[in-house]
Amino acid sequence: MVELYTGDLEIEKICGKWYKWSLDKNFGAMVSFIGTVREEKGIEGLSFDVYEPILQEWFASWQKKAKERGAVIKMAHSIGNVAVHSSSFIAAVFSPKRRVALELIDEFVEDFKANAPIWKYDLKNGERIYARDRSQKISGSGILNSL
Amino acid sequence: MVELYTGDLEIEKICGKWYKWSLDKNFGAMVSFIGTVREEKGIEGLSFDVYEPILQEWFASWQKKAKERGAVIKMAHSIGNVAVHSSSFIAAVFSPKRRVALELIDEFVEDFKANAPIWKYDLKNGERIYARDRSQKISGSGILNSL
Amino acid sequence: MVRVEFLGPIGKAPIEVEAKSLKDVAKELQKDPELKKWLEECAVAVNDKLVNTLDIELKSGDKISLLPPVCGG
Amino acid sequence: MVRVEFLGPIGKAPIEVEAKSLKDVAKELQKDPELKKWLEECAVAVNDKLVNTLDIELKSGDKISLLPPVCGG
Repeated sequence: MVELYTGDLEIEKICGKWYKWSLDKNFGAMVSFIGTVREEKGIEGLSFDVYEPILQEWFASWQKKAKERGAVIKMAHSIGNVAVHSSSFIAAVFSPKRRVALELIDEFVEDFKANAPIWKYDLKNGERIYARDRSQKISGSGILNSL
Repeated sequence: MVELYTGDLEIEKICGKWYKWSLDKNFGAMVSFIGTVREEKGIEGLSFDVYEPILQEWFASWQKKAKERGAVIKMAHSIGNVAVHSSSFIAAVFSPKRRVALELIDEFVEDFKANAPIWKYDLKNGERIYARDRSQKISGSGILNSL
Repeated sequence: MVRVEFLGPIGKAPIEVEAKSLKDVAKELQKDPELKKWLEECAVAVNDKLVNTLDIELKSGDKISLLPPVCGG
Repeated sequence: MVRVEFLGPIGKAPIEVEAKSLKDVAKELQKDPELKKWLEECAVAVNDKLVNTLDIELKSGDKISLLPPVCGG
């Protein structure tokens, strides 16, 4: 299950919890990715909408892929506002083999960016502005316009 | 500089310190790799010798490569004995761009395995046995035998 | 009646539509000029499963979701 | 005299060798049958810089290091 939190992520707490969980599982490698809000274009922060039913299903399909390679994936994401220089996303892959962990984190993060049902907004002067130009169409988009 | 510690690494402390350091540097992505000693073949743990002068120079050359891509690398490693289910290695890449971070951590960890001057021993029945079969020749090996 | 939900930035309240297939839903939504730009860009889920075709029969109570372009992380 | 150090698992104390080049060092080390297997596998550093050739002149006080196969992490 994806862990969802309102506001920014307490990275040290989440990461510490996952690390401790992993220690007696005999994984040799843990690779983690942390996403932190950058200060740019005068934004105060970012804000996120998440559609949980499809997100959890998307994540479950990745967990299945990971399991087939002897690995486990964990992920946490923010809902709502996250200030500049705070973190909104963390994912980690645990695996007996380092190659599997390094390859999976890359594939997982790229697919997350392309297909996870999460919408991003810039926070500017208190307004919430959809980050359309940085967003990607989910595969299969446009069918409602195809008649 | 590589951070070297006697015995196993306090991962949460090191990782927390690096994460806090990074927050106001405007990196969007932090990708980290943690290596933990697996229980296998009845070992009690692993032990490491490190040759620091060449290790630091090797690391400095990677820091230079990272800098050219707008990134920073950090690394810590154990010296001496590390028990099963404890960690001996952590590396992290910080970058404004996620692709740079994901690619650099992979290249860095693979080159680390192939060329960092660190020697690994199995700890078995209190003995220290060189892990020759898992070790790799540094590039350029064998020249002393080439006359 | 099926329920149509507009996720994320579309910012439109859910509507109920009379439809026997996803094609019927598409026809209905195309009548709304404000939705025009979203229809081009949105993925579609039926009962929280993403679908790739309009050839899907619907029954009363089904949930259709429109998912605009995403950007997590 | 140059100093030759045997790193990691070689487990041999450093020695002093009379040598004007790395080639001289190689000839000297090849006389020791116990080093034979290590010479095939070891990389070589002169004053902590890895080198790829024996065509290197040495001066008194230089440090030669033998680095056997590595496995960090």
